Amino acid sequence: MAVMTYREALNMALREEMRRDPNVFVIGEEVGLYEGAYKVTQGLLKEFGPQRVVDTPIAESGFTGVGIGAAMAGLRPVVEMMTFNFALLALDQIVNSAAKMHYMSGGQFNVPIVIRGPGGPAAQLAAQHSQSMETYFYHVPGLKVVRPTTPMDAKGLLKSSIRDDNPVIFIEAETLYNVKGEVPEDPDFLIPLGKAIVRREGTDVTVIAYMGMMYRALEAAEELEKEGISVELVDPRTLRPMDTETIINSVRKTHRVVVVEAGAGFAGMGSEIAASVTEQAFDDLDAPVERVTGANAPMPYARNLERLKTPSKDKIVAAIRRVCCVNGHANGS
Amino acid sequence: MAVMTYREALNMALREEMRRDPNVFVIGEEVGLYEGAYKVTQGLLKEFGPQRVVDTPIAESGFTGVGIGAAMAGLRPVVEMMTFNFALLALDQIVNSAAKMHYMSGGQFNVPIVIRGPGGPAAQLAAQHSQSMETYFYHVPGLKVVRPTTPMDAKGLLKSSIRDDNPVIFIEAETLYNVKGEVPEDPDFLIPLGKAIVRREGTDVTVIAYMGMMYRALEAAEELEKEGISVELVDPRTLRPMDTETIINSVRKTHRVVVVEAGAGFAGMGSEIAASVTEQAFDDLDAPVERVTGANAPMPYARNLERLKTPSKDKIVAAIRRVCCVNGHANGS
Amino acid sequence: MAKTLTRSAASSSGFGVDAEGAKRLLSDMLLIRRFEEKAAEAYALGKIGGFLHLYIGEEAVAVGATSVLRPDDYAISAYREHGHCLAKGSDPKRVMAELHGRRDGLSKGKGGSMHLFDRSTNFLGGHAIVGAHLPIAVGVAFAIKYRGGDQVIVCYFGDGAVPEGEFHEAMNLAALWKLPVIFLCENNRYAMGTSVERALAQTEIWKFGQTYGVPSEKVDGMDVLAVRDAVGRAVARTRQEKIPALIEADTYRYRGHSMRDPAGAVYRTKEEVEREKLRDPIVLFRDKILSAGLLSEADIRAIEKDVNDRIDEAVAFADASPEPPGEWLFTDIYKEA
Amino acid sequence: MAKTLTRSAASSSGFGVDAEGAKRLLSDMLLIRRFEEKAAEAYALGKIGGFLHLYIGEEAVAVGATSVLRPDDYAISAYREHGHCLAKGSDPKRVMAELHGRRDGLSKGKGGSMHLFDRSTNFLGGHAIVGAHLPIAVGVAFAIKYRGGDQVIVCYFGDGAVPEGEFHEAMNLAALWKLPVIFLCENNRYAMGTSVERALAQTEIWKFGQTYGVPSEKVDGMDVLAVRDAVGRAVARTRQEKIPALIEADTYRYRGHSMRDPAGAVYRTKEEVEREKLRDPIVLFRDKILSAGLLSEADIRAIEKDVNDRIDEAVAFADASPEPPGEWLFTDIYKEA
Ligand SMILES: Cc1ncc(C[n+]2csc(CCOP(=O)(O)OP(=O)(O)O)c2C)c(N)n1
Ligand SMILES: Cc1ncc(C[n+]2csc(CCOP(=O)(O)OP(=O)(O)O)c2C)c(N)n1
Ligand SMILES: [Mg+2]
Ligand SMILES: [Mg+2]
Repeated sequence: MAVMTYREALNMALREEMRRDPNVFVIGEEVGLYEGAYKVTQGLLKEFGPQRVVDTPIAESGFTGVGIGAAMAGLRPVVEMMTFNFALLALDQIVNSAAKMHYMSGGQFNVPIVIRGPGGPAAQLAAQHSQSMETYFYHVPGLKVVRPTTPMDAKGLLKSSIRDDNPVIFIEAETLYNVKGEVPEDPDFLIPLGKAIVRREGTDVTVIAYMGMMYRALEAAEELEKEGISVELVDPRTLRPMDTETIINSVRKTHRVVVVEAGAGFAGMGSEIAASVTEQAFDDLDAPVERVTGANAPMPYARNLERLKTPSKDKIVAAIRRVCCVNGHANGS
Repeated sequence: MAVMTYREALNMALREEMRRDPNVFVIGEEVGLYEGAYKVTQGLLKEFGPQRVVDTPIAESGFTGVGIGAAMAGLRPVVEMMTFNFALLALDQIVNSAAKMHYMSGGQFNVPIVIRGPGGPAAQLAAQHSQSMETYFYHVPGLKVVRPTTPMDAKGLLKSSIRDDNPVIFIEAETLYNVKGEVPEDPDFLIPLGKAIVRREGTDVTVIAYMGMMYRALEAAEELEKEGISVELVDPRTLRPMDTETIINSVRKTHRVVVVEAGAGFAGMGSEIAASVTEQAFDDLDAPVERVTGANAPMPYARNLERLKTPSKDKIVAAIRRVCCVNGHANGS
Repeated sequence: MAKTLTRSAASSSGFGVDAEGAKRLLSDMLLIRRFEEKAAEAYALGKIGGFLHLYIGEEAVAVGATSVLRPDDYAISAYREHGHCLAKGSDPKRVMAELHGRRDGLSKGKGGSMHLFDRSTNFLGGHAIVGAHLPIAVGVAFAIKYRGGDQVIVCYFGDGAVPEGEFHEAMNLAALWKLPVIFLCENNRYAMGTSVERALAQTEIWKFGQTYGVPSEKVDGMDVLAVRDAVGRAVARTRQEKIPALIEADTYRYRGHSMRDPAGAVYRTKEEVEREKLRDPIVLFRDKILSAGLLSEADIRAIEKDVNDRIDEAVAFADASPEPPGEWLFTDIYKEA
Repeated sequence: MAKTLTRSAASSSGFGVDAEGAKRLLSDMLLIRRFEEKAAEAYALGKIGGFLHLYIGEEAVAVGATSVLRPDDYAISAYREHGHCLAKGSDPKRVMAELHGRRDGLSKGKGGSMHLFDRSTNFLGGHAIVGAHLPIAVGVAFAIKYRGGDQVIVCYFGDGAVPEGEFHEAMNLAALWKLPVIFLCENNRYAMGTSVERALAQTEIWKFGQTYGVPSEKVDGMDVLAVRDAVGRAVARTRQEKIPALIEADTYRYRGHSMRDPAGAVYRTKEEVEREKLRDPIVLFRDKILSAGLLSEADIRAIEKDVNDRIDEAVAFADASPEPPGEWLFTDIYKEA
């Protein structure tokens, strides 16, 4: 184990997989000479050369299509979206080409591509550059969608994504790149896609969250601990396929659920988790699933408004308290 | 009232609004000379001329952007997507420009644009041409999303959409264009956006559905009527804003809910409705909300597989029975 | 029909192929024509569903181009791709079964007419979003160069794809990175009902290539030998220098855009269609080789018979192939490790 | 600074403007420069957040172009748009307040540096998705023509937008439909860290216009009079003939891509930056009018003082403006009827 940043963990994953498999290459805007707008690809050009670390012009649909074609011909491209906001320009390629190729071709052509980059609320980047993008992807059969919360997950999940034979949407976060944590240095360390993790054990309520929201949920859990509310935290890590089993197991224990999500919420991940938990564990639930979501508004620039847009620790605390009050179960109030 | 097809109702709405307001114009692929790939714009070129019925090259992002710019400058464009599958190519324009312009500009520039065309499962058009597209839009603050089920709704909602000062995504269905129904000829007939309708009164279970799924739900309701299960059918008509009030009122009466949707389901409209109904009427529910959704697969071409992909009447009937059996309420079985 | 006419096969007849080569070109064009006539019949009978876009009239492009490719070269196309797929060497039986949505179809019946794929011939589809396969073709060329191979990819697309942004992105990337892709535009003058004049400020499509410094030219797409010649030169150059090419083939579709636009009569005149039929690529080529004495009437009748038999067989095969089993709805969504 | 220098104001001085005109050009360029220097300071102090892209070095383009526009003409830009917005006539106080995220900002503090909009000057933003505002500009031109007006729209964009598909779609639509849009490419040779040579197979960007039959030219973007002249001719032609134009302005940014790329040093040499500073548009123009005797040193000092005062005032205004109220998070999402 070494302590490193989320950014370094991603870099390490890329480096190891590029060393391991000559078919892996990195392509995107500013990934080479500039070493990545967020420096995730630092040092890769130097080690692997311009053939495997490919700077592109600004043409998201074009270079994503290039990745898809290269994957059809047997390579394993890692396409960097400078930020996921720009992936909308490539969405047709991702949804209509990458996700469906294997199916449409009756299993003849799979597309082992990873599309990665930061996405989600950032710092005062306003409406067009600060939004939760996973909603455009996790709905789509044929895609896998990963949102890694910790440096260790960043490494283990990115490596699994690169080795996966299917298109994987791998969404990082600008706000997490400098977060530090323990990361195994073993080049064979992998975290399987589709497996959630219980980040904190608890007995009164299950809180489901990922990325920045997991860190806030952790703070909320610690605060509530003092009041005697025991919070279990589950991080899905992979949004598609979703590990409902781990979630349901936790729910059967706690009987109360809060889902936290940074995105605007309407028909979001929280809706899906709420709906499927309710379907599969209705009789176990002592209260309706609470959703804590980002405000249903575009992202404003002003710092104070921005703060109101994304779920705060206090909002999470309040939701947990609310869900624990129903039928007087918990001792919160 | 006159009896006409869904297609004719849409055509009438366009014609009336173009007569009423010289700022309304229609733009898209094949809308003029060819009179629409699905003939929705039939006769418009003849009546209004090429300045107001504008044929475009195949450049979805380009001509959608043109619509947005024209709207910013005070016109009221109706952009036809030949089919909504192609709207993914224009999604950046729709999400990052149209939906956010009013907000980003602090209320200075609104974008009164309607983007319309058929979307959803079609007949053997396979993975790239046959998919439920509303999921890419209803999540987005700043957009309104309409899915009209009947000819009357098609007319009344399209007219309201054109008069609305915001971007409206108006998704029709290839499979409904020939459906006939009564349509008011009054050029001032409007149906407000954001209002659901109870299409059939019932007491045992609320079924929520729209478009083709509403017609199947209707058949299911009629079949179950014979068994003594009384189904109330609610059609949201507008997915965003969603009229939860009408839905909840129905749920408070029936205590059981089935949501039917043609799309793949994962984090879809059904998830949202299930989650919000459960949140708002948990204590009224005698059973978890059942979702009947399209299979979680791309659309296959083969007729027999295609049939399995979209919810059948039988699947809806089975779900209603299931939800009515819970806690032994209904007499279904 | 996957075999390749190498440049060395050029005969002394003065038009670049010997009798064997001429036979193959004619046979391939006839096979495509006959295949599609039968597909149209099956569509009318309701055996084929969805959209069916016929290539009739444009056969010289696919056949001329493929005749200078190696089997390990790639081809990729849009949704009017029966001809490209057959020319590249797919079994007509499996193509027809795919159109019928049967389990023995190339794509197991899941793709249909618009999504033919054949890994065994390096035919990469079958893409129904206009313009989307152009960057994909560039990606295949990228992979070829990455591996140091000397294959090329031919990317067929219509005039309708040119106004799409992806055309421009693909051209620029291929030219910038010097990749072995041959963009072959089948300019049949219409994208559905929209003529090139109503779609493009620049109707000489080959000129777009010039802007990017890509060797570009226009060719008579109804003359299989002219196509063969132009594509042959481009393939040789591309293979050697690893640079892209743009070829605009001047061609015409005799049928409507799809079976749902049977006459294609709203946006063009009957006279225009009749005039264009005078340059039918099959008739022209047959006359040419007859008058050159390269093949005899009897030779041609034999070719026609063979083609008819093969297509009849394909139809029978498709009819006999069962529907895909219901479980297949859920297979091939993800590739399992 | 919204007032327009009409063509008739051209003086006998031999370079197209009289003393009044020269004063205005200099003053406008200085205002933009000073504004941005102060914005950079505020950013360093944490008063401005997010991305801040400075226009320093490129002022001649916005000022030269705007000087030949009428107030009712439109302008639209990307995210490096402070200069375009100020040149078009927005109040520096409200622009600065927007950068500070305050309620008196042009966009009520909701847009920030990248999303300046000003309905009162027909400035249409402030767009942060590279290339996306090009089709929007075409739409505005469409609306102008639809209504029979004689305005034009100037659409500023960077060299980085050229490889995007929307550049091509916009060019084609504008040329095809003959719309009054002037595409003004600010070629500062880099898109973030990517030089035009590494982004475009064709680095002479004006040549792309030719392919579409659009009158196109390249101009020295560091020479405010040259820009004024080229854009002036384009505006006159566009206004009269309702056809688009493409102008490539050869310019340079002295700062990094944004405040987060302070030196911009990875992808270019210090020497290059220093060399380019020798053609600083403000220095050059000041020297020119001084040596032509159009303005005196004292005149220029007066202009500088006035500009400094106005910018100090803008900063004070922004500092004093309150944060937007919390409820505003939920206003302006939809326009109510
Ligand atoms: C992105 C996109 N927009 C629209 C369509 C609908 N469409 C299918 S084919 C076609 C015309 C294409 O014409 P062209 O490229 O010239 O090919 P041709 O049909 O003439 O072979 C259109 C508009 C589509 N499939 N994809
Ligand atoms: C579609 C899209 N892709 C990527 C980005 C990230 N990005 C912001 S500015 C920029 C460079 C643009 O360069 P250019 O157009 O030359 O303008 P300049 O910054 O030189 O003024 C990039 C890549 C973006 N904003 N939008
Ligand atoms: Mg065509
Ligand atoms: Mg630049």
